[in-house]
Amino acid sequence: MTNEDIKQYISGIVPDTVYDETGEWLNANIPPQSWKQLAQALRNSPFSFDYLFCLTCVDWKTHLTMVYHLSSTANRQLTVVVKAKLDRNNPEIDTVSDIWRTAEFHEREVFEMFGVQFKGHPDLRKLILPDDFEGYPMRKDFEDPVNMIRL
Amino acid sequence: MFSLESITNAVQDWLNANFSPMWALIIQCAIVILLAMGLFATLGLVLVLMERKVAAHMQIRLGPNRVGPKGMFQTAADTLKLIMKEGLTPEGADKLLFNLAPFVVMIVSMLLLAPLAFSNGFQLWDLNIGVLFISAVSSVSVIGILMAGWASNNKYSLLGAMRSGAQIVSYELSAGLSIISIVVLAGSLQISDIINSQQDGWWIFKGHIPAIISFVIFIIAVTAETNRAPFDLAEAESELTAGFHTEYSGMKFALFFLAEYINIFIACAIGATLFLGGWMPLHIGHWQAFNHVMDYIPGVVWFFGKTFFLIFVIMWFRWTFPRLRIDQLLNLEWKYLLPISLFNLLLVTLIAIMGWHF
Amino acid sequence: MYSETQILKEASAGDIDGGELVINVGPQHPATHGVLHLVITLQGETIKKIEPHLGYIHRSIEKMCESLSYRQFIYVTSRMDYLSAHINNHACALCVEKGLQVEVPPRAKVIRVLMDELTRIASHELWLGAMAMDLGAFTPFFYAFREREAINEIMEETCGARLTMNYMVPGGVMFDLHPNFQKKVKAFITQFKKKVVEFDDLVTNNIIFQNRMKGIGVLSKEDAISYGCTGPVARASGVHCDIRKIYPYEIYDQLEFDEITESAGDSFARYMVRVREMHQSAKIIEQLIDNIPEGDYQAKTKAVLKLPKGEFYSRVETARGELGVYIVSEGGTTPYRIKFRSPGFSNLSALDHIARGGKIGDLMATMGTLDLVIPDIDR
Amino acid sequence: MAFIKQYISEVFGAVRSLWKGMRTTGRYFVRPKEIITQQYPDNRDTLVLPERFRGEVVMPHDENNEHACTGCTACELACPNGTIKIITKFDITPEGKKKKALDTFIYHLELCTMCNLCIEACPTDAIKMAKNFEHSVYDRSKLTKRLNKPGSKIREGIE
Repeated sequence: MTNEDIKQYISGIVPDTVYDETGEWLNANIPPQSWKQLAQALRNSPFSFDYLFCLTCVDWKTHLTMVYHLSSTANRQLTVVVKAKLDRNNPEIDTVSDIWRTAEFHEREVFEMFGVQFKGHPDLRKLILPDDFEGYPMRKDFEDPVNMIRL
Repeated sequence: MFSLESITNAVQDWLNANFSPMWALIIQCAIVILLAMGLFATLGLVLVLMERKVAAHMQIRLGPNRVGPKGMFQTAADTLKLIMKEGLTPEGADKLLFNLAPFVVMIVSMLLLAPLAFSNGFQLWDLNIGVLFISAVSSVSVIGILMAGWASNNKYSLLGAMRSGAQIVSYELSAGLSIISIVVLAGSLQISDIINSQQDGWWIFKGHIPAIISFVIFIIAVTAETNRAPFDLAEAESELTAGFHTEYSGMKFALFFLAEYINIFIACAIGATLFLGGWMPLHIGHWQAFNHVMDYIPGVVWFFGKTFFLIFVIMWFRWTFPRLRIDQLLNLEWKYLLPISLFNLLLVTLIAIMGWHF
Repeated sequence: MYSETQILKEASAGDIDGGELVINVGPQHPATHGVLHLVITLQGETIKKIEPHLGYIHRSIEKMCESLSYRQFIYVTSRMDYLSAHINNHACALCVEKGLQVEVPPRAKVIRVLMDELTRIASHELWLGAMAMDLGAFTPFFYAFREREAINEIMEETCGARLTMNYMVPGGVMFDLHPNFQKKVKAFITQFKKKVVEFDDLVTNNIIFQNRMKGIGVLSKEDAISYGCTGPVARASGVHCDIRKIYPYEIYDQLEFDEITESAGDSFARYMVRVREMHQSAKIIEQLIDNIPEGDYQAKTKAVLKLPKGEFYSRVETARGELGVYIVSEGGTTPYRIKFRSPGFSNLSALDHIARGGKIGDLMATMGTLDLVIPDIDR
Repeated sequence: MAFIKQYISEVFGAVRSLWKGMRTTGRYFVRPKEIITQQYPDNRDTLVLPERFRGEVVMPHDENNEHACTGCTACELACPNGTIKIITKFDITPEGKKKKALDTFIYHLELCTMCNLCIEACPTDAIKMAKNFEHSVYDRSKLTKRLNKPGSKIREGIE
């Protein structure tokens, strides 16, 4: 099963996917609305992407990008990176914590650090930061005049 | 045979000769109280230091070695620190019970001192139901622990106290049964009678294997009753932080601490009295010469030697074993210790009736 | 939404209505080994629910790294999982090397692997002692620390520091090995093999210990994958996830060692995986210690490193599991975004699932065998 | 009967495993030679630290009160924590040219993590790590140190 197969499979579900193969792995840029559908399909696909080993978000100043690294425990060489571009002012994406349980904590972390709203998350509260914390510290424009040390 | 009885008799005679009988009694009481307090204080200091040194050597450490030669005054310094500390009472606590609890625990362990025979004739109160008295009074200490845990208004304390309650109530049984097996053999509840019955050999040797089994069960049961590791569920440092005495500080904490060590001492002293002959020197049947040589060692040395050996064994347990879980603790009692000790009691009774013991 | 302050208020009010008791384990608690805060709902002694509250040691290392150069950011990662500091540095160095396309000299590769395995033994030794202490046995802690001390001394001699060594630089290692290194490591391995038997007598075969561990905190294979558990935690459930085997880095593909897996998935299986892993690490060290190739210990790199534009991901097997380093570069001297996929974070997320229904005592056994290092979770 | 047999063998197995544990601790109890405690403040004289031990950044001066620092600020740039601050001045060389030289080398020990990156970065080996590890002082300001001694100057021939 090569990257071409995966591409074909993903395109079958989300037709307007843009691929990027310059990096180590196949990157699939999808619209955020179709993420849940694709995630469900990838998990149950013949590739069986059952292992979400990295879930993070990147702030590109103009928009946010959710990055999901998926792999399969049956075939470890199979890896796909799914990226979803989010609106920076109102970032919203469907949760995948019901598909991969590990996403529950990782999504909570992304929620408090980047302010991404995960629709359908069972327990979307702050995990690391105190409850009354304002702002999203991992965003590039975050300024904390008290605690941040400028070198 | 060297005995402390002559000293006590001399004191009593002198007091009776010089004072009216009532005053003599009062002065005697005062002396006894002073001696008891002195013993408690020294025991506390010595046992804590011993525990720390034993632990250190088992853990390839040196232990306290800064205060005084070989760290001898370490515990004294610690006591001083504890006295200086503020005894806090938490806000939501039941003030009366919270402050009363350490004293209840302490008083119970003091009461247990009464029937102990330190040497030939050197005994506070040789009452004819000595063993029964010990069993009865020692179970009162759980009330102090429950009080402390409940009054602290702390959930850790409450959990610790509840555990302690379940634990002590269960282990009373097998401790009692193993004591009874010696009572059956000796045919008396009186401490002095039990000691005298071991004149030609200690019960642990005379009573064959059943006596050894009941000795082992007794040691396990008293370890549990004194809340020592591996049965220290009431404290359970890594689970309940400090269990029932989480909220105690300063001298109130020190009283709990002291009571723990006094309880160990008393439990081991009872074990030494019942199974190892108390102050009775090592006698073997009819070897008159050997027995005579042994008699030169004073009874008080024998008594403390045996007691401290048992204390060492209990410390050895503590620094070797992991802690049991609460349900395993109760399983151990109800599924193993109690059936075994009941069966054992049957054997001991058989031995006693048939006169098979030496 | 149920806020944290609300829970704290309820937890301290002593409200035991309905038979449920909410207690705070941590942030200062003897068994959490650091500042982990768990809010536990109890029914009697039985655990109904566990809710972790993190962040007491959160330093936002990811954000810090965004302002540090590629040489500088490596040292910060020692402060994540401080027990396998060297392996963390390794992951970062690998990622930077991947971006720079630098070939690491063979001697440096061997040194890195040797140090990794020594660190792994040291980390597992500490875990062994600390876990025994969670269960109430104090003495194994000191025996474990004695072995660990020997490793720390070896590290100190070669790397110059004991815990946060910062021995790794992009392209190799910072110094050459100390002349005494081989002799000391051999002495340590001999000593280690002799003394590790003591733990069998004192801990592994102890009946109380086995009863406390067996059948406690069972994590099934499916759950282990779903929760993203890695390292000994997942391997105890039968997941083949040793990065050294499935994505070999450095020279792990040329070495002979077994991937330890167990099938039970309970605390005892996790315990056994770690104990057996120590032996495998010792085996790797024995294979390498006499075969360290001569040559450079550091590849020539530029003074100022610049990664090309792109994304780089590298992963290593730390003592706790899979550590992933994800660097997004914009072509500058500092990373644009860096993400550490820490093993502890994912392992912790499974705690609620596996500890439910157990007693408080079981929680300590479960938490102990998850081998949580709080700075690794918080980052 | 099999039940009783199993029960008894369970009890004996348990007792044996416990005895093995007690034997281990007991063995250490009677062998004080195995004690590993180091009596730290007392053994200061015999304490040997490895030569690579990283305790504190120092600037070695030779007998003429000369150091090797050119004031190039490579260490300042390499430091991840802003531990080092270098103040430079302009010396007039005998040829009458202006030359950048070190004025003050400020080292904040309280910020230093002993990562060795400054030593690696230094082109003239002017600074090195010392083995001193007893850093406690009563006043935090004492941790900010000036590494070049007063009146010191750069050694001849170092560019």
